[in-house]
Amino acid sequence: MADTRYIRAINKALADAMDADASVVLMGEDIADAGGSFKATRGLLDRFGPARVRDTPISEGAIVGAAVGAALGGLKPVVEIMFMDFVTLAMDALVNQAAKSRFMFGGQASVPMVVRLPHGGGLNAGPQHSQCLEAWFAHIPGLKVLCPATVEDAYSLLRAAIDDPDPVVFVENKALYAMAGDLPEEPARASIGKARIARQGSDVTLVTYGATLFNCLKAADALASDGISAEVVDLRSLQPWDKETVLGSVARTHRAVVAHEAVRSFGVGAEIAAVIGEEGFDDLDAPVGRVGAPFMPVPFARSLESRFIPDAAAIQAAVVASLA
Amino acid sequence: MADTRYIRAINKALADAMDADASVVLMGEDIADAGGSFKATRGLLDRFGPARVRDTPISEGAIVGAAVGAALGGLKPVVEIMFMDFVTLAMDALVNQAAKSRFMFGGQASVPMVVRLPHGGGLNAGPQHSQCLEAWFAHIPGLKVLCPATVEDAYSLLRAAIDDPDPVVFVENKALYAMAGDLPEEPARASIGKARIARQGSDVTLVTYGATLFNCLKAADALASDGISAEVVDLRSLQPWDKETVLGSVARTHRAVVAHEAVRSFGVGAEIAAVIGEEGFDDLDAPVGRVGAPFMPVPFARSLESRFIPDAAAIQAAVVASLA
Amino acid sequence: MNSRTAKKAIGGNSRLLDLHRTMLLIRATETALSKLFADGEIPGFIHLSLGQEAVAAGVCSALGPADTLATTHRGHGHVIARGIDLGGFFKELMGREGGQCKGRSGSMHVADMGLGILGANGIVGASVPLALGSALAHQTRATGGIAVAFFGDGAMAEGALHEALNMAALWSLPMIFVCENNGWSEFSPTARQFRGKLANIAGAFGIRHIHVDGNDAEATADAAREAADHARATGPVVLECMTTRFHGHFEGDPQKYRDSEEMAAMAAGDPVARSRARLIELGMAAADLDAIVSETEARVAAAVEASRADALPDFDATLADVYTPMGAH
Amino acid sequence: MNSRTAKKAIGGNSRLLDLHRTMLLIRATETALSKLFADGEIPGFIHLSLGQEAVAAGVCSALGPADTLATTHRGHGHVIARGIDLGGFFKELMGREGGQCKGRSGSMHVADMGLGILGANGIVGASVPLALGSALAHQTRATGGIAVAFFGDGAMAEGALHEALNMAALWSLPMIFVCENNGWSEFSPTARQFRGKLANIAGAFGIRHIHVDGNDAEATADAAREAADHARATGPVVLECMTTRFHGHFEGDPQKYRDSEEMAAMAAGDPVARSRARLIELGMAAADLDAIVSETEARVAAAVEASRADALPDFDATLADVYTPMGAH
Ligand SMILES: Cc1ncc(C[n+]2csc(CCOP(=O)(O)OP(=O)(O)O)c2C)c(N)n1
Ligand SMILES: Cc1ncc(C[n+]2csc(CCOP(=O)(O)OP(=O)(O)O)c2C)c(N)n1
Ligand SMILES: [Mg+2]
Ligand SMILES: [Mg+2]
Repeated sequence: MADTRYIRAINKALADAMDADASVVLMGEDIADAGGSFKATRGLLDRFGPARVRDTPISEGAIVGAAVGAALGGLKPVVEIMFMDFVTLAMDALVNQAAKSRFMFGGQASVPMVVRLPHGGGLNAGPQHSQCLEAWFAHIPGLKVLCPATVEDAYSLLRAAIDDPDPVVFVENKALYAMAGDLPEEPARASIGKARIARQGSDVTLVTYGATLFNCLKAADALASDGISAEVVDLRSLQPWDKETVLGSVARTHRAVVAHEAVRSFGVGAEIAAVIGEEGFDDLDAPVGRVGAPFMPVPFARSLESRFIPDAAAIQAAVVASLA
Repeated sequence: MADTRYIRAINKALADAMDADASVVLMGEDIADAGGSFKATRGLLDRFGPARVRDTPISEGAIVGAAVGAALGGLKPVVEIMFMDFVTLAMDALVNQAAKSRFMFGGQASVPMVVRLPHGGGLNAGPQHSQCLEAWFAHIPGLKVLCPATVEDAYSLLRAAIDDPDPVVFVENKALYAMAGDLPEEPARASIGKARIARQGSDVTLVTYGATLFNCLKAADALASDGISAEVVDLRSLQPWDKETVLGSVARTHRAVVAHEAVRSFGVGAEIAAVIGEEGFDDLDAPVGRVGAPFMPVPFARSLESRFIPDAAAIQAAVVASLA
Repeated sequence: MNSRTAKKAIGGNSRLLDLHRTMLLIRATETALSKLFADGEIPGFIHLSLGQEAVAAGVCSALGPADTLATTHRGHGHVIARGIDLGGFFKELMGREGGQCKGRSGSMHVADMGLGILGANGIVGASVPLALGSALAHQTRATGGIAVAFFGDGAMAEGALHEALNMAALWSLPMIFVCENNGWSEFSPTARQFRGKLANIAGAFGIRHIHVDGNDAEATADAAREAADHARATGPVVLECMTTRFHGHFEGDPQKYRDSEEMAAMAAGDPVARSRARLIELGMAAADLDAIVSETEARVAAAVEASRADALPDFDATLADVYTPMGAH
Repeated sequence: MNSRTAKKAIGGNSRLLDLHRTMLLIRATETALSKLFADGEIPGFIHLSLGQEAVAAGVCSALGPADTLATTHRGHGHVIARGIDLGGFFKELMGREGGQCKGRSGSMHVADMGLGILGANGIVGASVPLALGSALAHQTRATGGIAVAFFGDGAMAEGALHEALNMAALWSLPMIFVCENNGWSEFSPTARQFRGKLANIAGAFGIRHIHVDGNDAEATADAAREAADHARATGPVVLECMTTRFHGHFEGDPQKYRDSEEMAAMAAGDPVARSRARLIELGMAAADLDAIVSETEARVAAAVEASRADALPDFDATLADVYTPMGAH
């Protein structure tokens, strides 16, 4: 299916997972009748009924807590939190309950659940509807964290997340929902923890994930016309993340820039850069550059938000700096 | 006052701040009559009365949310969250409200409040009472994050936090509460964002904060007897953090190890290491080492927890590796 | 007709005329916003309170200068009724430098500290603990003020409300919990999301509950006065205002989920039409009321024009203002 | 005396004897824990339910094998009444390899999936959404089971409870909300922290509320049976058990905040003494009851000895088990 939209890939992954496994259930605010705020669950109520596609009250904490109990009880809940910013109300359930139950219980049980978290700006949705908080979850032992950029990955990683026995935080960039791409008839099953080399290159490694992948590819195009060959690694999975692929690339290019939409300081890129600096020290001909949002809440005005979100030019500049 | 306990320094800072400024109020569970679970507020109810030292219900979310409203209304609330793990219930209030209000409101108002969060293990308190989650807050524009290690800093940084016009996350390591140290009659006013060189050295820079400072000092002692001179930098403030002092030290030693009790992956140390690798690239003779807890929830059993918390030997080993 | 003549005409019921004027201002503002949004002049998304004007006008009519309020994603009416500068309001929603919040917040976070407006809020339920804290500050500092938490019926499902009801009761805080009950949470009837009865929940905490037709401006103003008196003298009170949301959850929402019957019934309950009819009944001339509408619309149009002409916010200044500048305190 | 003779002696009231035995086991276990803790043999902190045994015994007596429960920091009684292996329990609290949770969890997270125990919990209020989800699983998978959420009176202040009450009512979930009301939240009377009345809060959601003397094992068992029947047939129900906490909030808490009157009154209400007296009234010989105590204490002592002898958990194996091992599912 060429020209499948990202949101449609999510929708299809949910539908196919529900078809394949009767224990998969969906929960979230306005996901049933209304098909979700971003229409990720459109049509699923009709197909699977209200017991498996469940509209919830506006109670994020109890929803995610209930998902943990349901997962321990033999269901595989997939929860939609409308905006990632609202997961602030469900942190106990995710971090103290979901992430730790298997460990705390001595391995007696797994907690197969997925929490879908739309993140990112570009919609002028303002400071409480645009944040990228994935670094929080990557820091929590017991959680897995995925962030697909492409339409195919949106599908295959969501299937992988639902199949996974452990709790998965599944991060989708809202600005990608309308993006169309290729979704093969039989998409490959994705392995959690495997990055993808989205573009091969030899002068510098761009490490990225989510919507920023496309800015990296744009930057790589622009750099190519200046004779700079950038390799682009799409992490896809942030916890665990694919050190081997990243370090392997850096071993060839000797330079790296890590780029994401989240705030730069203490973001996911810090860990990636630290590991490259540590384990790839002898390979590096230049400091690892980092591109991320500046240290401010996501501003509302178009003119502000467009400067806030790291663009291709910023990535290009970081590459140029690393080659200087 | 030589031999003042850490918890007593906290207590005195609260008392002195309340004396100095009538708008300072304390809120938390069992902080009034009972003087707090760790006795940080002992005696303050008698001294300042129930309107300023307020026992709250077990409602972390509403308590911190109310602190934001109170701060906007002219008070300076200092909230005690009994264990840092419970702040998972107050993340919206801290991250979406406290951190962003000044910014969102166009600078019309500041939010002068402090949230005290006891973190860390060593008490065999198990997976939900021992976490070090400070990296989350350091990632949030609008918050300041402090973590004093010494008795004097516990006092002066808490005073600085309460005086600060912006929301401060104040992290105390529970294992330090009983530690005695020197508290000068007139403690110096601390500046938020300034590190302290806790021990001078020339071969390697150990960057740390909180209780791990003492393991770094121990490691430095042990290293000294092997002829290795380690400089120890106590960050004290994690957001903002003192890049200049850290980079200045690395420029002299050419080697760095960052150590903390929090889980290593995606921890505070990642940002520090990334920045050293970026801005101190030419100064470095070896990769920046990182020491932190392994990627698992804090285990309960003594035998497990003692291996979980990074000790002086682990720090020493990282230094030795960096000198190899 | 000047306002003195108007007041005379309605036999001294100047309060209703004031309420009506406030509602007209909200109506004109949001009608203009609806158009601006459709035209792409407003970024992001906006939630209009068209149909709910009487709640805003009525509740805010009971507040004094020391009082504070915190509101929701659907907060335009409240901040307008509280007297926010119309220019600053439009500039904010249009992302301009001169916006009340310098273009950083947009519709969902408009605030005016000078008027005691602790912000609209993007988080359902979050207004309640904020107002609780504000009430605590009023009580502790003995300002004589009260705090108002506006929240929607959907927000009743958030734990924050229940935590706050308990704390307000426990501490006898000077606070009004205003539930703006429009029957809808986004695209679903709240009845399908919330099984509790607010009157009984309040009662379980020993908190007085006042129920009012929130499309009747005078009744709402009376109830709000009663609630405010209670809050000031005694402690917390819940004021539940039954009202109707005319537009979709956000602008652009076609509301296919609402049946034609409900849509038709809306017009009958229109709070603005009702206060207009009542004023005419009291002797005011339709032409005079029309003139107020025209004046109001002109005011709004001027504010829109000024917003269009305003500069865009400066990025570097914005970045420099995340924390309180040194020396500012 | 063997149990057949004992049952005969009490005229067929074997249920009370079973409850009594369960309570004795909890009592003996926690009495041993108290001593072990004082002796430094138990790391961390522990919250004992001495004085609350009848709630555990009574509620769990009403549960079938498919049923599930989630409990609190004060959950020893519940897991023992549910039948947790005593050896695994002690080994867990003593941080041993053979612990029910391999020494990773300690007192606050003891779990046994085989018995439907979704864990004690270190987070006040967190048991409630967990049980809610478990009830949802029962309903969706038509297991015929019900879920029980144990929570303390202090937990009523957490929003989680109120969110869950609504959802349980909305979805008619097969669930019992068991409030173990001992009057205390840590070091403060709950009356100073919570102004709501649980009966009325439940009522506001249309949820049935059953009130029982939680120090009367038979009454609690009866009420729990009624609640379980209701949960299975109809939907959620709140069971509020009034009880007494004998020891401090945690072991080592000297309870200076409790007056001597209250402390003195405790003995009179002792649920174990009450069931013993009742059994004697029914004709059982004190000596026979003493024999059960001795047997129980011997069982506990043996479990403690076995725990002491058990190995310490392996760190690397623990680290390798944070996620489900590949191929395990
Ligand atoms: C914590 C949180 N959850 C969900 C949302 C998304 N959301 C915005 S408005 C809304 C419905 C609110 O309904 P109600 O409280 O009745 O207010 P109304 O829109 O009717 O004014 C929802 C679910 C949000 N903004 N915040
Ligand atoms: C979220 C959270 N807040 C605070 C605590 C600390 N704490 C542990 S038990 C307790 C009191 C609980 O009282 P109650 O629910 O009545 O249970 P009881 O101890 O009486 O059994 C508190 C405040 C906690 N564990 N979790
Ligand atoms: Mg509504
Ligand atoms: Mg209690």
